[in-house]
Amino acid sequence: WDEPLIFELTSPGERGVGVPVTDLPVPALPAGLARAEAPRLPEMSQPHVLRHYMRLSQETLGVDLNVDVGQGTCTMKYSPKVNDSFVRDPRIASLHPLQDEGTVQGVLEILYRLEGLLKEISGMDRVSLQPASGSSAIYANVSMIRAYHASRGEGELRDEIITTQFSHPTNAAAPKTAGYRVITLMPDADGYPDIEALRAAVGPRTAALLITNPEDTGIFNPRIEEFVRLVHEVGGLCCYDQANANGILGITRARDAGFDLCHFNLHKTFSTPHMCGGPAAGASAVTSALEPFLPRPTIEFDGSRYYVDDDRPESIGKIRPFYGVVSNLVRAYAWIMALGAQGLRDVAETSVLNNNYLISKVLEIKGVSLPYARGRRRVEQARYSWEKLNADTGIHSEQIGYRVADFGTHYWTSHHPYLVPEPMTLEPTESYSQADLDEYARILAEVAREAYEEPETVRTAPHNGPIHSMRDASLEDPGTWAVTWRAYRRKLA
Amino acid sequence: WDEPLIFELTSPGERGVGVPVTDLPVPALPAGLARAEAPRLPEMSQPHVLRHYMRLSQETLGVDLNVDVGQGTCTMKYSPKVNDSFVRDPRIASLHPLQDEGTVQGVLEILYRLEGLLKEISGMDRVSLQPASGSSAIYANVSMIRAYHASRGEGELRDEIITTQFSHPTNAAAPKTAGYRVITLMPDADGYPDIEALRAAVGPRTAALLITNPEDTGIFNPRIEEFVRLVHEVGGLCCYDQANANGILGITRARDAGFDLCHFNLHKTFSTPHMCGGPAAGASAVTSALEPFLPRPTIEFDGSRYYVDDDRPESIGKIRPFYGVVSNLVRAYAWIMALGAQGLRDVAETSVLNNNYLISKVLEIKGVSLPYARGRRRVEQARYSWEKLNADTGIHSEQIGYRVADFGTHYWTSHHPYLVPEPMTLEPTESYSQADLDEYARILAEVAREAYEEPETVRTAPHNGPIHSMRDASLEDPGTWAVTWRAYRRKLA
Amino acid sequence: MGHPYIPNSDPEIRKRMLAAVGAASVEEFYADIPDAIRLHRPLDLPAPLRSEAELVRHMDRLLSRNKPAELSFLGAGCYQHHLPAVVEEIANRSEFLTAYAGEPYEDHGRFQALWEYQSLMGELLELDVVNVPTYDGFQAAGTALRMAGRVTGRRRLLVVGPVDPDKVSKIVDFVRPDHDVEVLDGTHDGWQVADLVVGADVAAVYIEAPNYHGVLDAALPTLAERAHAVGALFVVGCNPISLGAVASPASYGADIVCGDIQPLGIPMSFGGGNAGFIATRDEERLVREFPSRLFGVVPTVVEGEYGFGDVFYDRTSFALREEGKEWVGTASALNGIMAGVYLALMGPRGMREIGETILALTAYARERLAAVPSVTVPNASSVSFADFVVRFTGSRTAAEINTLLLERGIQGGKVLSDTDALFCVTEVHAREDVDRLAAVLEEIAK
Amino acid sequence: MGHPYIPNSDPEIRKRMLAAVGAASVEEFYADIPDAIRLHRPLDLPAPLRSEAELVRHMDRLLSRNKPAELSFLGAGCYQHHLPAVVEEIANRSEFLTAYAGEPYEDHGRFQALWEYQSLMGELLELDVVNVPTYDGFQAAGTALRMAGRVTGRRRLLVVGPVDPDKVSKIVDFVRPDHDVEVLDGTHDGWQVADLVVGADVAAVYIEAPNYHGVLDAALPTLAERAHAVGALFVVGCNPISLGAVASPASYGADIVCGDIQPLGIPMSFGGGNAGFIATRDEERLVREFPSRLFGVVPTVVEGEYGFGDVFYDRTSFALREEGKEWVGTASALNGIMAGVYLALMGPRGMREIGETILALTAYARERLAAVPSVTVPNASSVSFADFVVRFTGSRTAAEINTLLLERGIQGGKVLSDTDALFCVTEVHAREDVDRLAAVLEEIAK
Repeated sequence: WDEPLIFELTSPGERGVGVPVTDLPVPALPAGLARAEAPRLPEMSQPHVLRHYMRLSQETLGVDLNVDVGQGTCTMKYSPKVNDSFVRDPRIASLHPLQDEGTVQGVLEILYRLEGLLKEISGMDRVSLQPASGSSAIYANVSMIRAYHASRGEGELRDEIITTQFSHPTNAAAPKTAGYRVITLMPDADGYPDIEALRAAVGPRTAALLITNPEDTGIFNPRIEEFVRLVHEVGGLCCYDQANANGILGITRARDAGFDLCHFNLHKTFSTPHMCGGPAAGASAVTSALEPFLPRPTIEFDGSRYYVDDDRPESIGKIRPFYGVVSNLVRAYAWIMALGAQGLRDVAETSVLNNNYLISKVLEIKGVSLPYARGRRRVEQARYSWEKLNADTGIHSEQIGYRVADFGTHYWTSHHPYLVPEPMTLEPTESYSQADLDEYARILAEVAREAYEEPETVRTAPHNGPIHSMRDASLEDPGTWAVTWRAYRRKLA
Repeated sequence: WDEPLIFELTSPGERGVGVPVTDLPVPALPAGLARAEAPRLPEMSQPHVLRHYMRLSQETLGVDLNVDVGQGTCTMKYSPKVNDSFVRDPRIASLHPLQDEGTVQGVLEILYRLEGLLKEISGMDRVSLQPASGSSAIYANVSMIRAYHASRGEGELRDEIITTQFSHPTNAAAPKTAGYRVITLMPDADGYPDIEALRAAVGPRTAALLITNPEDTGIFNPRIEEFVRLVHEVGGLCCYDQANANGILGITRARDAGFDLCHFNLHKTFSTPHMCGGPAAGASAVTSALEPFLPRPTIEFDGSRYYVDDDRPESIGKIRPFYGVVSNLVRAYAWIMALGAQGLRDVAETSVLNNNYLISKVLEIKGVSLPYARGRRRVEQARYSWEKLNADTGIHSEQIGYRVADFGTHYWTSHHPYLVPEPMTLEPTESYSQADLDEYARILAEVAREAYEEPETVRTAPHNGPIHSMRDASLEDPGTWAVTWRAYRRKLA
Repeated sequence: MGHPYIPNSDPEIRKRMLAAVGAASVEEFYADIPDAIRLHRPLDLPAPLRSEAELVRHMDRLLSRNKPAELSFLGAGCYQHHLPAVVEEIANRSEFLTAYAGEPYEDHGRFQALWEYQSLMGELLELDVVNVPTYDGFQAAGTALRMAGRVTGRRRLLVVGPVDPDKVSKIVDFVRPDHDVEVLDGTHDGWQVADLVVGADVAAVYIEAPNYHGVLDAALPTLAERAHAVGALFVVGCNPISLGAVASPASYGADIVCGDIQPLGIPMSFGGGNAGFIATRDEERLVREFPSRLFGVVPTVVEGEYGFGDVFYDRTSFALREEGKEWVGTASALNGIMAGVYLALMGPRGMREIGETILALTAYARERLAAVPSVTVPNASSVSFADFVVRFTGSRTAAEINTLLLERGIQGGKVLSDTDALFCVTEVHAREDVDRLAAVLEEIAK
Repeated sequence: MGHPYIPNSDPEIRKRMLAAVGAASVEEFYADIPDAIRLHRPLDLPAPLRSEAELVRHMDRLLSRNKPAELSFLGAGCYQHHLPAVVEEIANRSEFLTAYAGEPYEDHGRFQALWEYQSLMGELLELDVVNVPTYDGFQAAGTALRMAGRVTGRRRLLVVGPVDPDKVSKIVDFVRPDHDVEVLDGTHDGWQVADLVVGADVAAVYIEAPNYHGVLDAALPTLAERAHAVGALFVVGCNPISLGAVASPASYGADIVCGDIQPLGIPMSFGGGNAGFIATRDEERLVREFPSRLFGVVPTVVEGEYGFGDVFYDRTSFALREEGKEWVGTASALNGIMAGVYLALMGPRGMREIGETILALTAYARERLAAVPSVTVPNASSVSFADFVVRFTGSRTAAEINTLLLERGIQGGKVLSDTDALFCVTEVHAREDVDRLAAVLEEIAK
């Protein structure tokens, strides 16, 4: 499709949906508060609006359509369709969060039970399902850390949070937003978090360690217990970013390694769909020492009835309106119930098997390497480097990515932190078959061959996409960037 | 996508959905009745089945995606999405047809009310909603005609049914299937049904006239009253094929022209979606003289309760299990309720306006003509001819159709009866805007230009489709046709 | 202002377009319609529900008067099965829902999906030719028998019961011009299938496996032999969801197999979900008698690429009008695609498991109910699949029992007579559901 | 046999793949995980529901204990509106549902849909910069205020109430490191917005239109002037569904506008449907303080073709980690697409109509309830949109009234205190619904 912008489809006099109109009088608004001119929205009939978005959907590549292993760090897995059906059911979709408790016992029970499942999976004592995403859960965890230290009179003293360079960016950004000084540990030569750097960093000002494990390199930190011990020794808390938990479900738990807090991304590990970038859902899990500070409310059960406990004086308060992204919580609950303990372990084992299988295939390709921890296995993902191919051919990883898209799949080119040169991060998860992985490796091999033999083909990609190369610079210039049609008409039209 | 056949995607050991298994003993089956070998279905995980069909769906061009005016004779219109929501509601989808009447009052009321709406729209006295399609409704009408004459002792005598060449094929095929001799009236020089031929055909053996009006040429038979009178005079019945009713809703009715029976295609005129070729839904409407012969059961209302009347001794019996294609009946009901009398008239007037607008655009294109009834307006569709273009360039209408598909739309190349040379039938309906029609005409003009200036481009089309030209002959040869994978493996693999 | 469904219904737009075609008003387009047959008043219809919110409210009020059964034992031609969510997802894809009769090039996906349906059914049925679905199992039976009549040129049809009387009604109406139908039903007179004598004037013998009462008759293979011995075709109606565990009719001699695919993942929709299949061996004399579309696979000019098209198109009424076999038109394609997705999801193992689960649960239910006082279960020695007859020997009629069941939240089976009802269990029932039914019957079957 | 969700979970397949990578067992892959922290037992979880049918049955049992209200007057931050079916259809498209963070080339459709959302909101808000949705209106308010703080470099924030106390809680927690929040709420002490004095140390004044109690305060334009007079930013939270009839905050001086798009076609989902927007004028000092993604349109090398990408990417934490503004990550993109579809369907006329309908119905409801004995409606002289406070002056508390309403099939408003409750009407209510509420209150409000 060569689908125009929606504003170009306007046809005055058309409309997309009828609205109930009333013959009751419309009250007069105060001066300056009445809309002078109707908003300049497009005027389109219903089939035209539908067709426009249908075509845009076909120009979008979801997990359901491709071998989506290239969104490394993002755990793209199959979201069972049956779980969507629960969420679309009016008995979830049409519930108002303030309805009488007696009329929402089912959803309260689901939330309560999901907390129980995640308690067992993490080993923690309580779980808040309110965070809207992984980052939001990290922020909630930091807020709880702040409240914890404040409750012990150490709020002012402990103003530093330590994280590692390969931990997800929010582990640095959220504490900073919360007012902490952030200390980032660089990896050692093998790509493992540097324990000497940690020793140097900890002290009486340490509020907490925030760490991802395995990191996005796919490397599991084997000294994680020692990291936790060092921080605990100085009175700090340890907070586990479990965005990469997929490969270790049922294998090892946050509590077993001594953590005080952790979080899960339910839209990664627990299969809720990614929706073009949310809504997601996060879960913050804590030990009983942190429980008083959990976001309010909590869901409780008195033996016969589920109820909402909003009377939590030490709580950090609200993280999100009402109870979190309930639709995704329902999906995550159903997913875990369909798998059980053995199924979750199958998820973990299959995803690491798939990853190591894919590694063996990808490393056969000319020009690619797997930096760090040589000779060690990876857990559920791996960050590769096209450094040699770039040196040989001048082609960048980003260009390879554009060309891969011509073959009906893709990889993401955001590989923060930008430490590995010409990076490519692949995470096959449990959702892909051997044939899928073979196909993906075959595509990479073909593009690498092109890079060596016919580099122009790669350099000028994409060739099969809906559009051609963009002139990116205009997005960095206030004189030309255009975030809306209004701005576009003013600046560029 | 270059999507393989599903059998090529099998991976032994995978499965797509779990099934409840029981520990109850499985009884032993009689000799020869136990399945010896499991069916050789593919083994695929759930995400793989989903991905396969997702890709096939993207290789299919629905009304929602294109300007679908080229399915001439088929009245492609917008099927409102909201109507799908009623059908997917478990309060329709999960109803068993034999449930206690007290638990299905809502759906019985919808069926009863829909009959009422169609009675008013047709002017007839009763309507059966049981037929599965337009053709099925025509067959039901023929069955009722047979039963009517039999009830008057003329069953043996009246063994001829008259139809016109431009009536839909089922108007000839269904009576034949029902055992009638079929007399087909050819059009006169202007393309109108020939009244002299009718005069010659009618007689004591005439059971009925089955006639479409307007015919697929878009021409309304202005002498329709006289046709009806001539048949009635010899004791025959008149049965109106209203598959092309879209342009005359609220303008003229079957009863007003004197018909005894008529039928509607709810999937055409009343917007139920076409579903790759059904399920559709038909409605047979009759005058009170024919009422005793209606398919059983009927839905009745006693003033407080809707009920099913299956005690109809003169009924022709069942046409379809239970009550017809209820999901489509619900959609048709909702569609009519959203439009009302004025809305239906807007449908009719807009569709004829759109058609005559498109005619004016298409006739500007070199090589195309509109045979018959020159200088007369068309109702809601028009059958064009590429005869001149073919004479000038050697390109056939079918080839133009293939090339049109490269532009993201299409037209159908089945134009029975094959009287108009190099035919193309367009029916824009009320669902398309002026811009849509302009776009469609622009595509035709471009392809016509290619036919004249670069005929190879047209001759070798399609160029942008998922596949290239097929070698069709193998489908006519018992040695090579392959209706299933089993046959394919045996004959061609 | 226009209606949301009708882009060009705004008066200003219409004025502009009328000008473009040089017409003063839309009346010009209706010049061929005589005034005498014009409707000179607006249709007398309810006021439109112009906003979607009002339409939803109206429909919701109607739908709220429907109550899907919480626990139901109805079958009898329309079956409750679990509907896998992926089937729904595919069926709801806008592309499949709104496509119609596009050509193989632009609708490649539709052709492939339907050809794959034919192929998946072919594996299940162990037959090489399967049609694009016809309306329903009734039509499939009627057409299969007329096909048999055209192949043999004979007039007499034997229908071996029990067969749903509604289906018999359809068959009789449909074959009337060419055939006499004789229905043999041992339900009440003790006549056995094994007793059947097939005369040399018989075009076809039609029987079902399982039959209307759920029974898998042990005499099926014998009957096939008797039909074939006189040159008649053996036509078997079957429930395709049984075929992972039960032998395919082709394996014991069926020449034409037909039935309804509603059990394969299609919602009941108050009886709207039915769709029919017809299958045969790949013999030209059989293939040429199909009225339906048959899609075939074709190589393209590119090696390894598949295209699809109509096999032997000139058989159909599209090509030949009244000289076609019966007629062809819009039938039940999407149900075919749904059944294909269902079979792909189930795979060989799923089909075997579901067949065995239903066989086991039916046996359990029959045994459990037979143990209830004042209840007997006929055909005790036979094996049943899903459906089975329950006989109430106490003073209450089957209809009265159903009323009492309904008061207790259970929808009973289809009432066949004062004493008999046709109950049904499938994989959606748990053993506890059967126990609950038995417990309630113990209380009320008196 | 594998699990349906996990293609490679079949033991045979796993054996084959292990061989291919040269590993004896999956344990090898876990070599870096010390034994001491390994879980040496299976997780203690309920037995899995391995068949989809059993899972559906389990979930259905849970869901059956939820009862969406037949007639509800709840609002207070989560609104019932009619959800156009086309919005649902698009939201359920598998491509949009399962896409994530693809690049502009292969996810062109996603980028375009989100840029169009920004643009459609821009027209509604009369502002040139709108972000890809953040989590919810709470977060949007918190971020908008921190943006204002970064722009002005000042510490003090004035929050002019009434504002939802839960939202205040979120704001206070979120801005704590950089800002002191002062909440001014005239609900109980008679303080008026028009009385506000804005000091020169104020970073921003935050107010809502309509406010938590539904009131559209006549002093809003005045307040904008006062804030601007001291160099503070004027930050306005608004309900976007009001803006077809109510003036855009930008038109009376707002510098940053924020709020929640849940009313624009997104289901309530027990409070899960919220999603936030932030909008500003197109000034670099404002734009650079957005933490969110902002998509921009870009010409491609082909004339007339549009591409899309991130505007000023280097502001974000993706690029800068802790030096980014706050953080960016998965937020609420699909809700943005849904809101975009909603606005496209509604068009200028639909938005005006719905705004007017709600204004009219709110006025009617307030008038009608005020006429009920023992019921008063505060803020009588002001205009309200959707939400409004109802005060019960009889002996029954607001909570008791709600219980009695529920017994009569009506879900009352959110209880604010012993006497007050926050009721809400939208276009889903008919006048008769209000009359029914009034009639019941006449009976029970004593």
